[in-house]
Amino acid sequence: MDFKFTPEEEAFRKEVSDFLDKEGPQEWQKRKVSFFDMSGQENWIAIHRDMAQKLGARGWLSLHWPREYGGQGLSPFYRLILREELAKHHCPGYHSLSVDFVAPAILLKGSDALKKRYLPGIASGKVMWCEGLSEPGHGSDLASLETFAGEEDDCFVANGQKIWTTYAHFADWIFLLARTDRQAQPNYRGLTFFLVDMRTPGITVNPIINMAGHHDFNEVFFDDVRIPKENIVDGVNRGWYVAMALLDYERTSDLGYAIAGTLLNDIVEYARELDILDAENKRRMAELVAECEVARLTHYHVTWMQSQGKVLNYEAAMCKLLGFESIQHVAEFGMQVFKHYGLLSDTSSLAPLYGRISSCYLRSFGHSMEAGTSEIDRDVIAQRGLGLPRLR
Amino acid sequence: MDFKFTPEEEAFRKEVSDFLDKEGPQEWQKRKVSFFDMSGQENWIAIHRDMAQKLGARGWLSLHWPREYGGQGLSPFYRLILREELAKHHCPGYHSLSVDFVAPAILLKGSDALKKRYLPGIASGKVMWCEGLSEPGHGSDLASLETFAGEEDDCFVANGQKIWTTYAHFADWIFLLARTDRQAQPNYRGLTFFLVDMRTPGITVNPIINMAGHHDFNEVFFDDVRIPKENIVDGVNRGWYVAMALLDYERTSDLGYAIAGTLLNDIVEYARELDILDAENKRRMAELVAECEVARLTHYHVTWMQSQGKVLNYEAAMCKLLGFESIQHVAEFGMQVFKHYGLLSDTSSLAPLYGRISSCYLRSFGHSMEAGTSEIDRDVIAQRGLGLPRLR
Amino acid sequence: MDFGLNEQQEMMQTMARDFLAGEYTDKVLKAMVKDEKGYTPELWKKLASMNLTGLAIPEAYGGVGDFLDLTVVLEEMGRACFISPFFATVVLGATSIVEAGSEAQKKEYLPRIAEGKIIVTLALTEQSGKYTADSIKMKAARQGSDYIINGAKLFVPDAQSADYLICVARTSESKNSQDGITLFIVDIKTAGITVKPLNTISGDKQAEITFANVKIAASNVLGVVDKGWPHVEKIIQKAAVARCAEMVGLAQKALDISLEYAKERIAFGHPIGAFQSIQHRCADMLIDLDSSRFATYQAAWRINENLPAAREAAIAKAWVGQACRRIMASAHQVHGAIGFTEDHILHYYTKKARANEFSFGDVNYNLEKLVV
Amino acid sequence: MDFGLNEQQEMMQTMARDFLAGEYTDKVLKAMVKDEKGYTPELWKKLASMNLTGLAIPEAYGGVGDFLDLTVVLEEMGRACFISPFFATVVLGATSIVEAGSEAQKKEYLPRIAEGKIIVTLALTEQSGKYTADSIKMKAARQGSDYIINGAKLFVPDAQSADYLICVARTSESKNSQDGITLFIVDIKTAGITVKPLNTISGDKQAEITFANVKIAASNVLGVVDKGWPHVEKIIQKAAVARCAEMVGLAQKALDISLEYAKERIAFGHPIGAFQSIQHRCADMLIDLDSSRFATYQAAWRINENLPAAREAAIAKAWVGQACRRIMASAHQVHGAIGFTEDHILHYYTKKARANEFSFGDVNYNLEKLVV
Repeated sequence: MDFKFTPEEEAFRKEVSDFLDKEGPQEWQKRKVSFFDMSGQENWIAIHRDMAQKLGARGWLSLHWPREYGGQGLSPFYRLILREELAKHHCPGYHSLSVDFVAPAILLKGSDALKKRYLPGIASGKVMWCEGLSEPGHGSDLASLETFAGEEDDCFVANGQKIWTTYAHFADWIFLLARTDRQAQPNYRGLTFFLVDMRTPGITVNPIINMAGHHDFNEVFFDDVRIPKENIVDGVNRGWYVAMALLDYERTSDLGYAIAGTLLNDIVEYARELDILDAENKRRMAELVAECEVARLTHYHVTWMQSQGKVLNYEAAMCKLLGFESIQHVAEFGMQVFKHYGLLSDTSSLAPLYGRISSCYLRSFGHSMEAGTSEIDRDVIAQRGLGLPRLR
Repeated sequence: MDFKFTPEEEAFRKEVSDFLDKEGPQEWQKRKVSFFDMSGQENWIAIHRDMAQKLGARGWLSLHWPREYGGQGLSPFYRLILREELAKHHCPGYHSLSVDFVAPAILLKGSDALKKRYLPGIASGKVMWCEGLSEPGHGSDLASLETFAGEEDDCFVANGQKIWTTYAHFADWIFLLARTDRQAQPNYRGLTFFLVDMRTPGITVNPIINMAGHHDFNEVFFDDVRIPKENIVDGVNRGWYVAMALLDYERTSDLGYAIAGTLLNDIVEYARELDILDAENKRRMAELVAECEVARLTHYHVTWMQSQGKVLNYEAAMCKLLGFESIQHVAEFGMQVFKHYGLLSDTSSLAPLYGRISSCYLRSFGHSMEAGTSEIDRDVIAQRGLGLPRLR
Repeated sequence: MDFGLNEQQEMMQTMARDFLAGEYTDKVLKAMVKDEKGYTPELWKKLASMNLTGLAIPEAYGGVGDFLDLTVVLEEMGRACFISPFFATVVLGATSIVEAGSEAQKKEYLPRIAEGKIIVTLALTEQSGKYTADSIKMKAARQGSDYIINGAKLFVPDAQSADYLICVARTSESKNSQDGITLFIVDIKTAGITVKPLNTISGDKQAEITFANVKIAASNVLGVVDKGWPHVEKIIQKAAVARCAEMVGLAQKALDISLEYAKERIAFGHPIGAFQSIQHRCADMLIDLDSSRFATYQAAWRINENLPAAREAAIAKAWVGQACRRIMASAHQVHGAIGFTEDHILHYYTKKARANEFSFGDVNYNLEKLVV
Repeated sequence: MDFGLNEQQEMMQTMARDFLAGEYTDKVLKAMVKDEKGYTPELWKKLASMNLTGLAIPEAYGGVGDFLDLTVVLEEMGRACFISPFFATVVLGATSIVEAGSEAQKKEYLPRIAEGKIIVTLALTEQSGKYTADSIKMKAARQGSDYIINGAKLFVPDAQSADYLICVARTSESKNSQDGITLFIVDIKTAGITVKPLNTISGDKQAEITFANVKIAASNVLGVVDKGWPHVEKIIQKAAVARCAEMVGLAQKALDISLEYAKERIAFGHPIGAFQSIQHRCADMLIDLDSSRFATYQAAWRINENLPAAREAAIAKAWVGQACRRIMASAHQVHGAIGFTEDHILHYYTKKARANEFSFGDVNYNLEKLVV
């Protein structure tokens, strides 16, 4: 048992922290921008891309990749430390869709050619990906998706529609899950993953604005989009196995507790300045301190398992639930502390913390849907983790 | 809209209150005995029987029965007022199994002969009933029960076992649901309700002690128990319809909010005397005041529906959930207020309120199982109340 | 005991419901949220033509119906997520004048409110955003037959469209902060008044109002000088219960659309409403909704009967606030991602419910009242 | 970062688990709950023979292992709902002596604890039942080379079977209630001491102890006179985390038997564990359990490393208290009526968990520590 970081890890943390103090967007630090809320900032895409390249240049986007593919072969705790510091410094640049979803997919299941071709772009922070999974009417029940890619000569030709495609409006590539066999039973055996250049003719992106008024999501339409066969990951009709292998990466990618903890600190600091914390606020604050702490430990536990090469079972789902719920609870706390002021939109000069209270609160409604709904997470914990039987 | 009682109802409340001040068990008022916890008191059965007869003698156990069967034809609010006052006065005697389950069953579905024979005993408080429904392995899924009553000459002969039979150890009669047709499809079409004298040869009663150390429940074994055919309610294989018609009576029989409210008052009064309520306790107290109030209003609403002859749908299940949960929350509050003292058992002289804190707390674990589990209640609200489809 | 609506209430309910269903479509709602003033004069005229702007104003001053009629109408307005100066004018403005005004003032203003000719609001909260007497810092100093008012009001509803403000100011200092408070009725065009709109997430129109040496004739005092606080308390109480009525309507709609979605959206071969986790969520929503409605009706009934209602109003506002928060969270969970988009109407309800939760006393404020 | 157990910890865990599974059957548990002293000398001897009574006592005094070894053993004791004076003796008694005792006192008492020859407990709480310095009212007055102790202690664990008490008393009055507190080690057979057992719902043995002019030699002071409170704080901290470890074990068992039941109990043609409401309940139990274990281990590790642990211990005790309460409620809900009976073992776990929640600081007490 050991609950401290190694001296090397601590040194890395200090290096990151010093770097971000200097190189992170100063305005964002002042405005205390939160990771899930960054799309509300002016020019955020440029700032995000710029920061990604700075991180990439230092090798921080490939810390735990094998050395042969440009990584540093470090334990996953380095990635965690990096993201903790990014959260603490209100800093963008960690494009988790590329780094924690597409990269592991290619590393785990891609051919050598794909690795050589696509990993460097991700590691450098220059190429940004989005993931094309959910479709209208096919969210939790992903295996029933309908976008179809039919074989034609040296290509597959994709037709259909994706939805909730985060950051598709500026992504360079899309990691596309499409049906390649309509007859397959069960239906998940007919799915394939494709790497698709977003500039390919036939792709159209429509924005979806969220309830915080920000643009994260998109609809992506595929109209006779031709995808070269070499861009298939892990073979035709193997898509579901890739997706399942990666789901846990996605669930543990974002450090909910770190985002929540930073927001909690910001709320408390400002509320103390204004001297508006009442007894009930203080008690709730203490509960949230405890909640963020156990969410942190749960994340450390998963990271430790990953560092030991242990196979995750239910742990990623639990980690995600605790982390994302802690953001929701802290955001709700912010509303309770600032009340009328918290209801002012981020365009109002009187809004506390430059509008972070209302926008983090509104954004937090999404946290029990993204990367799988909380219902699905609990199903997974019960069925996979505890061995309870399926009803169906 | 009208949220007050009529002058006649208020007069009745005063009459009841004055009567209970005088005739209620003084020792119980001092010890602040709670309805669900009365079986922890010495000689409680005798006191309960005695009080039942006092209530019966005043016609208070048949307030809203039709006049032709000895009732007073009053609105169901009279019954509610009676039970509110009984709760407030820590007073037993309202044997709800007889009054709110068996009596309505006979009134609604029984033959004229049965009404004449069995209702007077209930109205007088002299004859006490228990209900034989649940069986081992057949609780929520009651329709699958196995106790079998086979036809033989002028009798049905019952064999099998009931469980969780509240008060069977002193009940005079049992209202027994048994299978009379093993082939019926669906299975609930093969059930019949019988009125059975507990002195009939072949009936054995074994106590089940609950986690509060009290004796409410029993197992009841039937070994060739002969039941005259005239003791069938509403015909052979009609038992399920009787049960369904009565379930809502059972769900609205006990006034959870009144028991919770009385306990809350007792806790707060004593804690104030000791000056041990901290800020957190006070806030929780306020929340519980609000919770008991809305539970009360929900019960009033159901009672109003009954008074108007409206058919209940989901309302009884909701009413029960809110009422019983309010008891659980108040009992938990008692533990939080008295802490170490609350952990002393009711045999300890240092136990607050003569041990009511610990025993009400322990007893409260049963409240989400009795008269149907909370899960079933929520299923009913969702499916019957909101029209959501069944999965199966 | 009677939980039913009478004929008049049913009529008002139906009228308001039909009117809003016809006139206040989702498209109009979306436009009004973005609109600077949040209403159109045409709509206001229609409201007046149906006598809705006269609700709970005594008949002698051109009004119709009582506080219960107003309650059922507000519930319908909640169901439609109706953004307008109705609450400010009819609940806050008219109530203030009915509560505190002289016969002359009532005659002057109430008929015009009822006829839909003026929009009135209450300028109560200041920098603290609280509903306590000690948070009233705005000063009104006597000068001859006038008062000179200085200070600022914050979160004033619908000041953008108001013709008159009921302004709560301090006319004398005293140990007891409840003493020395006076109500004024102020023409918003009076020199020295500046209205600066605030942007809210809910699309509720609110403003910051600054008073710089604003001269108001003493004849514009509502009620007795220095003795205004009891009136304000009464107004807060009615406004809180009125907010509850709106919240019940908001929650009703959130449940309705959640059920609709749960019945039609398919996952794993079944409507999601067949899954027990969704079913139990919906059951809890209904429990919260029904109990909220009962608590609101009880408080509204007591106010209508002129019975003491402090406890019942506090219970209603505390309970409905928490219950509505749970209902909205569940509605989002049932809707999944679609309910998270700006296009879907759900978030308007969530935001309005949240604004109502804080309006005229939040959960803590009301729970504290219940600690006796 | 390492969440795994080392070999020694795994060995202690297995040994404790196997021993308790063999010796501490449900039948023994039920007997011990009713037993006056809550243990048998035979069992105690076996514990000692496995060196368990020497856990976390320095080797120099005959002990073995460290606080983390003790933590994993306590977790196993929780899993078995082990009623015994182990916690009193090894966690409270030995810790007090290790913390505050002189070399001579350590040599005198610790080896005897490790060998299982004496039972020791801590007489700390008084009438208020609180763990604050100002709640220590018991007086110890100097008289020559002795102290005369008067007063009463309440909720003293296992005083029924104890040979020695570590008694926390006030030796001088001072403005700061943390000054003037002194620890004594007291032979329970000393004249003037009366032990009156208390009946608890959990079967935990507790007693009220009254001291009437009890004469104790000054050589029985543990540590420095008047300066005992920092030691007490340290003991409370360790005891709180030790209680957490027990609770994790209690909760683990509650989940285990709930799952077993959910998989085997059939309703409507399916194991009830196939229903989503039961599944989500069980998932939440596992979340609460894992997170409780991590929080406990972290605090125990910091204590073991002699790092400041006040924050982590408070987080553990506050979180585990609430999480365990939720787990037990869910376990009952999964079990339905059967778990409500005295025959079933579940309620012993529920009651013990509840006792632990209040023991050495309840949820509120610990949350208050986190308000900085």
